[in-house]
Formats: sequence, C-alpha cells, structure tokens
Amino acid sequence: MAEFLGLSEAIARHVHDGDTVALEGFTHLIPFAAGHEIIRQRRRELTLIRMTPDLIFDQMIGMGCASKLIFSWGGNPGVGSLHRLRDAVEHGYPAPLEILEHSHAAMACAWEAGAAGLPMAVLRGYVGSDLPRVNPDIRTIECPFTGEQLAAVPANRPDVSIVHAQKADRAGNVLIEGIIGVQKEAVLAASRAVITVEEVVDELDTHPNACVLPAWCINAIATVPGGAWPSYSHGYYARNNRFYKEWDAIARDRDTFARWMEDNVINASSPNAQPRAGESA
Amino acid sequence: MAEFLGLSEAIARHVHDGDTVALEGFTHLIPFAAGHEIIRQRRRELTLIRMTPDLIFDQMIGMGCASKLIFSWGGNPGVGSLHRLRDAVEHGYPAPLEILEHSHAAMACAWEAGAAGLPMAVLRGYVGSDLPRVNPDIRTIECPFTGEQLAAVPANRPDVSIVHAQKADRAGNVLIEGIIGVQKEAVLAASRAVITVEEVVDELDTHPNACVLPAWCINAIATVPGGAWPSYSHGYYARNNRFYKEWDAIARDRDTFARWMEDNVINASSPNAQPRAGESA
Amino acid sequence: MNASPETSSDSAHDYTAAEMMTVTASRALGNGTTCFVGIGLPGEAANLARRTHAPDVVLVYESGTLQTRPDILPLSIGDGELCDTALTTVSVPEMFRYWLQGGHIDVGFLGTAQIDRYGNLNTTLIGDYREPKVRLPGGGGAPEIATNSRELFVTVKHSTRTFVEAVDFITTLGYGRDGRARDNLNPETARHMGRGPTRVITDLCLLEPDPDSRELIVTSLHPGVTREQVIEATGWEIRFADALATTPAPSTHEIEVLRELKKRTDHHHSGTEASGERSS
Amino acid sequence: MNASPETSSDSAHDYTAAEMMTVTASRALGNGTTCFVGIGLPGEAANLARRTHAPDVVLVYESGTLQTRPDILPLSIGDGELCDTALTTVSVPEMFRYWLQGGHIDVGFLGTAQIDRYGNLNTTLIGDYREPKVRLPGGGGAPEIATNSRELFVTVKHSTRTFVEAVDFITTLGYGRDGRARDNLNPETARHMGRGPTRVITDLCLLEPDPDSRELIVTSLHPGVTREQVIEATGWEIRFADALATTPAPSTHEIEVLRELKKRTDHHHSGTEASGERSS
Repeated sequence: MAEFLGLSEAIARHVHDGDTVALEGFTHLIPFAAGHEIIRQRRRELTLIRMTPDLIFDQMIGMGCASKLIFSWGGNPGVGSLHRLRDAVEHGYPAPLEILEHSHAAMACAWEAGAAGLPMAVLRGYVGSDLPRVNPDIRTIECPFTGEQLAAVPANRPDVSIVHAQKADRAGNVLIEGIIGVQKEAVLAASRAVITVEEVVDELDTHPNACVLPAWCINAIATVPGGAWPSYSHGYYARNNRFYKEWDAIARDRDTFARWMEDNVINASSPNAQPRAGESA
Repeated sequence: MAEFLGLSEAIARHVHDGDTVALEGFTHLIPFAAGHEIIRQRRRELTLIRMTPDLIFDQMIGMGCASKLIFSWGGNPGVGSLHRLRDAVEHGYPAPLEILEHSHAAMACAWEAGAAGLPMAVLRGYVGSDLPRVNPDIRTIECPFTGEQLAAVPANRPDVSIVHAQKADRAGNVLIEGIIGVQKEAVLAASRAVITVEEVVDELDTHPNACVLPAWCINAIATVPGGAWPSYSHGYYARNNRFYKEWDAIARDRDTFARWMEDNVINASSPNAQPRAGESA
Repeated sequence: MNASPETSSDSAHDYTAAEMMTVTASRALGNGTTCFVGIGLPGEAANLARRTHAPDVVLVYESGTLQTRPDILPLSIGDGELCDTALTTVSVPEMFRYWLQGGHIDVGFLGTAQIDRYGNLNTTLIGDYREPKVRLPGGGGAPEIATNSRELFVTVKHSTRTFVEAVDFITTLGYGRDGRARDNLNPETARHMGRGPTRVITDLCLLEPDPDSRELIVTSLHPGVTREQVIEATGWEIRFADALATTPAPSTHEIEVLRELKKRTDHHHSGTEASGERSS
Repeated sequence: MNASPETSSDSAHDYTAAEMMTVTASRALGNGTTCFVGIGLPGEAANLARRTHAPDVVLVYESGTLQTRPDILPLSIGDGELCDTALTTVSVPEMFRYWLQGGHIDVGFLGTAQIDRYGNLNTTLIGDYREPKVRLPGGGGAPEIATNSRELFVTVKHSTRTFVEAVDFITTLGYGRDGRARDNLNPETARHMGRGPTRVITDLCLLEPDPDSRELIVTSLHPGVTREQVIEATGWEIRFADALATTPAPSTHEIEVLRELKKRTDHHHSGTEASGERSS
C-alpha cells in the first residue's frame, strides 16, 4: 500500500546497493529527481534498466552508480551520443559497465511479460539481426501450433521500479496521462514501486479508461514538482529541448560533467534544484 | 479504410457462409443488431467466437447459423443457462454444434496474441484443470529461461470481427469507452472488421489515452442507434436486465423461441426493432 | 460509504440460512484485501463486506473494472454500475494478464455448481464431456482465478448435488484428485500459484482443508445446524474438526445492510436501469 | 491543414542537397499510407509529405502516438507535440505488439549510421562488439520496424562512412549478408515479414534493390549529380540501373513548406517549449 514519503526517504528505503533498478518514462515523465537522489545517496553496483537510458542514466553511469545496463536505445534523442555512457562502454570510465542490449520491441515485450507474471516474452523479433549473437538473453522458441521459430526474451522483473507521474490522490492512487510508455508495466513488474508525482490532489478527476495505478500496487509516493525536468510532464511543463542540446557539451568532457553534477545535483539545495517548470516558461 | 455502409450491406459484404466470425463485447456493447442481421441473411456453417456467448449467440445458434463455437463462459449472466446453446450441445438441435472451450484468461490471451500478430498466446493457465483433456488447442510450452511449463493456445484470428461502439467521427475513427473488453483486440486480430456505432459525430472529443480505433483498421461502419440492446452502451442506454431475465422463459422452449425470433428479428421492420433505448427510460 | 462497526454481541434474531451464508462469506474478507469477485454469490458477500467491516476491500471484476464500489449488486460481472464506480476500467486481457496473473489478487472468490472432497470445482457439465446430461456455463474466469490468486474462497449452497465425492469434471483446480496437485511444482511456478481453496462457506457451515490431506473438513457449524444435517447434505463421508466451532450469528447491522442492498438491487433489476440513460 | 497540390513544372531554383534528399524521401510516401516514423531524418520527410502531397498519410511513432499531426518537427520521438496532435496515444508495448507486429504498418521509415550493399543497417557500433571503436545508440525500434512493416524506406546522407561494403554489425536486417535472408522462411513467418528495404534515399540519389540479387543499385540521380560523385561516396562497387532516371527537382512549394517547417521548429527548440506549459 502506497506510503507518502519524502524523496530521500523513499529512495533510501527502497533502493539498495546491488539492486536491479528500473527508471522508466518514454521521453515523457522521466524520473530525473529520483535518479538524482540515487546519485546523492551514492548507490553502487546497480543493474539499471531503461529502454532509452537518456540523460538520467548518462548521469547515473557517469557518477559511478551502475555496473550493468539493460537497454534498447542509448542516444540523446535528436542530439547525438550519451557521452558518459559511451565513455563507460568504450573506456570503462568511471567503471566498467556490462551491457545487455535489446530492441525496443523486445524491451517493451519484456515489460509486458513482467507485468503479466510470465517468465518470458515471445515476439516476432530480431529476425536477421546480430543482436542475438551478443545478447545471450535472446533465444528462440517454437510455436507448438505452427512450428514457427519466434524470439523469446526474459521478462523484466526488477527489484524496484521508479516512475514519475502527474498526480496522486490522497489515497495514493496515481494517474499517468499522455505518452504513457511502459510505466504501468514497469510498476507492476517490480518487487517494489516508487512513484514521484507533480502534485497530490483530492480527486484524480479523470475518464473511465485512464491509466491509473491503484495505491495497493505502489510502495512509496513522493511529491516532487518538476521531478521530470528536463523531460516533461504533460499538462504541467514542456520538455526542455534546449537543455537536451546543452547536455552534449556538458557530458562530452569528464571534468565539465563532474563539475556540473557537483553544482547541480550533489550540492543542490532542494531535491530538484535545477531550473525547471518556473524557468521554462 | 472504413466505409460507411448500411447494416445489411455491411454484413452481406463481409460475412459469408463458413466464415469464422467473432462478435465481441464483454457484457457491454454486445453487437446484437449485427447478429440479428446475420440471422436475417441466413448465414450458415459459421464458426462463432465470443468469450461469453450471451443471448446473441443463443439466438444465432438457435436459428441454425453456427456449426462450431469457441467460447469460455456460456451462461445468461446472473440468470442461468443459455437454453438454445444447451439444446444444441445436449441434443444437436437445430444442428450439431462442435465446441472448443477455453477459460476467460486463455481467450483474453488468445485475443491479445491475435492482435499482436503472434500465432499463439502463452499463459499461466489451466493448471490442474480437465479442459486441456477435451480441447486439443490447449498445449504446453517450456520457458527457455526457467524451464517452467506454461500453457499455450492458438491466437484468435477470425475472418471477420464485429463489435459495437459508442461513436465514429466522419473520417471513420471509432471511440469505445467504459468496459472495453476485448474489442480492440478482436478488431485488430481479424482479417476484416465491421463496427456498428450509436452515432457519427464531428469530433470524438476525448482524452489522450482513449480507446480509439483508427479508420484504417476498420472495413465497414454502420450507424445503428441502440445496436447493443438489450446489452448496453455506456453514456447512451443501460443494460436491460429485465429482458435478460425474460429471455430465460423465451429460450427454454423451441417453439416459443422460434416465434419470438420470427416476430422480433426476422420480420422486424427496422434493423433493430426491439424495444430499446427509448423504452428503457 | 463507511459502515458503522459491527457489534457482534448484537446478533440478529431473524435471518435465513442464505443470509447466514452471505454474512459468513463476507466476514472472510479482510479490510484492504484485493478480491477478484466471481460471478454469482461471491458478489453479494464481497459487497456486503465493503459495506460493513471492510470499507477498503478492493473489488476487482473480470470485466476489467478495478477497485469498484457498486451501489447495487450487479446482475452480470459487466454491469455499467461496476464501471461507473470503478477507480478505472482496463481491457479484459489486461485484467487477466497484469492484475490476476501478475500476482496482485489476494483472494479469488468463486461460486460453483459442484465441489468435491479436495475442493475441486466443476462448472462445466454433469455427465460425460461428449454426451453431457447437463451442460453448465463453463469455466469463465474460474480456472485461473483459483490458481493465480493468493488464496481461494468458495461459497455455495450445501446439498448432495453440489458436494460430491468427486466432481464429474475438474473445471477449476482445488487440490486435485488426490489432494496433492499443488505440491512438487516447478519452484518458479509454485511461486506464482496460490494456496488454493482455504475456506468454503455454505448455508450450513464453514469448511477448511485439512493441513495434511487437503480434504475439506467442517471447522465451524452455523448456529442451530447439526452435524447430521451436514452429513446428509454432503456426498462424501464428511469429517469434522476436533475443535469444531459455532459460527457467530449475523449482527442486526449486517442483516439490515444486506437486506437494504438486496432490496435496492431487486428494485433496480426489476425494470431496466435508469442510471446511465442518455438524457435526450 | 491540407497542402495545395505540388506543381512539378514549378521547380525551385535554389535548394540544398539535404533539402533535395528530404523532398525526395517525402515523395516516396503515398497519401493514406501508414508510416512508422523512425528517429531523425525520416521525421522531416514524413511531416513534409503530410504538408504537401499526402495530407492523409498516417504517421505513427514508437512513443505510442498514433496518427499524429505535429505542427513542428519533434526533437525526440516522444515530444509532447506528438501526443497533443495524435488521434490517440497507446502504451509502448501496445504500439510494438498490436500496431507494428500486428501488421498495420505499410512503410517503416528509418535513418541509419551505416548501410551496406544488401541494405543491412548498423546503428550499434563501429569496430568489435566487446571493444567498440565508436559506440552508437543501438537498435531502438529499428530491428522490428524493418521486418514487421510491409516495406522499408531508408534515408541517409551518402558517404563512404555510411555506405559500406558490409556493415560492422547487422542491427537491422536488410536482405542479409548474402541478399537471401528474407527467402525460404517458414510460410507463416513469411506472411508476417515485410519486403524489406525497397527504397534508399540519399542526398545524391535514389537506390533500390536489384530484383534478383537484392543488391542496392542506383535507379535515379538527383539533378546535377554525376555517377562519379556517387561512386566516390559509396564503399562498394556501386551499380547503376540501365534505365537511370533523374530525380525530379523539388518544387518551389515543397521547398517553401520545408523551410517554413524547419524555421518554426528551430525557433521552437531554441528555447524551451511554451506549449503545454502550466498556466500557474
């Protein structure tokens, strides 16, 4: 049952060294504030799961939180590389990073299977691709009805999933709206779920088939306005595309990156002290 | 691309003798008017698919349209038996009916797999049940990661799926709201899709994550106000529970049934001439 | 609508055996429990629980209605009332895959046509599968509700027609033909399997599985019911627990709430529904 | 917003090679086509098509945005603009399972880092997998967009860095190492596999697979481009079709619409977005 906690307590209680941790949100609603708190708490040896590592995993990897990454597309969308991710993969800096690499289709299906309590997902995927040669988790299975060979991948079942959402009601039910990505699946597939929200409201005030996560499938909720910045919250604030472009120069250089993280994350005065909703107007 | 047609033309064009035909709608939005049109057009040797045959398949089976039924729960909800279905299974009247019987979970997964373009669905199902002994379509598959034995059933992929929905816009995009059941899956899994709607509107006027079927996955749309009666259309008219109870007496006797069908379906002056929205106020 | 707390000292003077069954079944549901409500009798018990001692019981129906709070008893598991009062409504595949199979249901609550010594349920047919004497509706959600919920409650009227030595067809697994069907599973499968039928509530008594043999035994008799009545209504040599209890009688409050709920429901279903009607 | 019909006689006098590429790529998309738009260059072409000759092209993005009509070019495939202007937005598993794998996409449209003689794409890395020289973003949606769409268009700048004899890594299947990878499949699998890359549009030319060998050959040169330029920019011994065409130049209208779209987009992305801002 969802407990309302402060962000640092929610992370301290639910994210431990060595855990498999998913931070999902497909471009939209990326839980940056929660990722920053994990960095501040100096978690180590995490296995990180995200379809699109994005800036948040670039930051966590660059700060040494991760020993393994499961992902399907590791770029800065529309801009270029994730330099901290590349530095880890190409040069083992700041630490070697094992990678387990999928396609989006397979990752999406692995989330679906995780939410569905299945050990594996089956898909028409990876035909002719070299990915199965480098990822031992991509196998084949034969359909007992048609004899077709289909791809199989293990379900995603992290220790903890963290997502950001628009709002919770006071009972702890959470509404996600707009580009909903794989957030419902990530929450349902995990042993524990932590959700940051823009605000807590009396009534979710929504429509019959909205994407609502009931309080009883959530462990902790932390109210963090702007917690998805520089990604966005549909109905609250827009994606800061300018910052995504600026990140390229910040992350390209190890020292510049370290300084930026020190100033903007480690020594941030509030859980999410970067320029955000207020400044992005 | 969706064509707006009259109901009889839509059925004549897309439902043929010997087809595998699904009429879905889970309690809500059952496409009664379309089923009645199939009865009037005297289609024969159909393989019928519905999770819950409900009154509509009781009527179609009783009128001799079907030679095979794929289903998972064949009662009159809250009332009792479907007498025409029972008469067909127990006494081969009016014609022998082959049945292929699943659980709801398996049927729901078979629809999901059909929509997903897969040949089969995998589920944690049928453990310890006798159903796999009587349904050769229930098999097992081994997970290549855990070694677990899981159930596998073939995907549902009918020739034509028919569903009822609240509204279409003028471009032929269709909105389904409330208890959405397996309608999206049924439409996407079929070779052809026919949808009856309460009304056609300028704008669907809905929310970002509504269940909307784009015009390009639909073959024909027929406007049939009250087309789900005596089931219901969320936002339009309620379920006629009284009629569901009355049906028990009508369908119990072969002759009473035949007379009722003659009066209310075969010789109905309009495509859906029973008492409906108007009378149910 | 929070119910006032029940006062067990205040027993109702006048109630039927059916009411006794419903009240006892409702009491089995703890507050905050997530319950997948099967068709029929369980809906009455689950909604009574929500209106008495368990205001925060979470009711889930196979129509996709999640955390629903109907004001009347639905006739079907997909009545509009269930959607109107739900936290949200998901597709039927999502309901079975994510919410049931995904392991989020504490209690599956089912009725049945037949139940046997080992808690196996039959809702498929009487007689032989290819030549049935009576064709019943079939499995519906039951086979997976029974195996994917953490535990299973069953409520059914007690008679030799329903309580049989061995069911004609195992639609839904209890503990199997020999009581051992939930043992020795693949560990990964076992982790996802519930404990099976832990309580069977009838109009005469409460039954629970023997911890060793998994045979259903009577652990509590309803007030005024004799062992002989249960023996006569059961199709196998029924055993009684050493510490046989007497089920607490319904409270006046429980009976009042139940009758009011049924009255409102009967009134509603006798006509067509007025709610959800289009205004035009 | 319907575009006025293009008038091919009215060629623009002044355009860049990049604009030529985008316009040619946009023209490949027929009106009413369902197109799964990959990240990067395809988005520009697809949205230009929608604003010129193909107002009813259906654009689908992997973020779950179905039939979207963005007013500016999104920077990512999940910008808010895509959701705001979509018919509806579904979950990412649904997008890949129902809409792509389910067989509803006519054209997959991808960019790439490397492409080889047989149309195989590499967006994974340069060098060896365990010791990469350059680590690229990876597959994303591409592997299944390429195999589950009815056909695949690719658009990429022409250079020896991109057009290589054999890709370092097949992220995404074209026709395989020998051009035969889409032949002799299980019939059921074949029924679900698309035809593969049928057009590759660069800033120099249009390439199409040879019907027999499946090797990419140049079928049309853009105005003013010589065979020598293409030969120099290609990492294998490129062949030219016997009936080598000249690609029609962009019309003034196309160039105007494209520049206006890019201007609006640049303006938008230079700051933070104003739309979707909370009013408080």
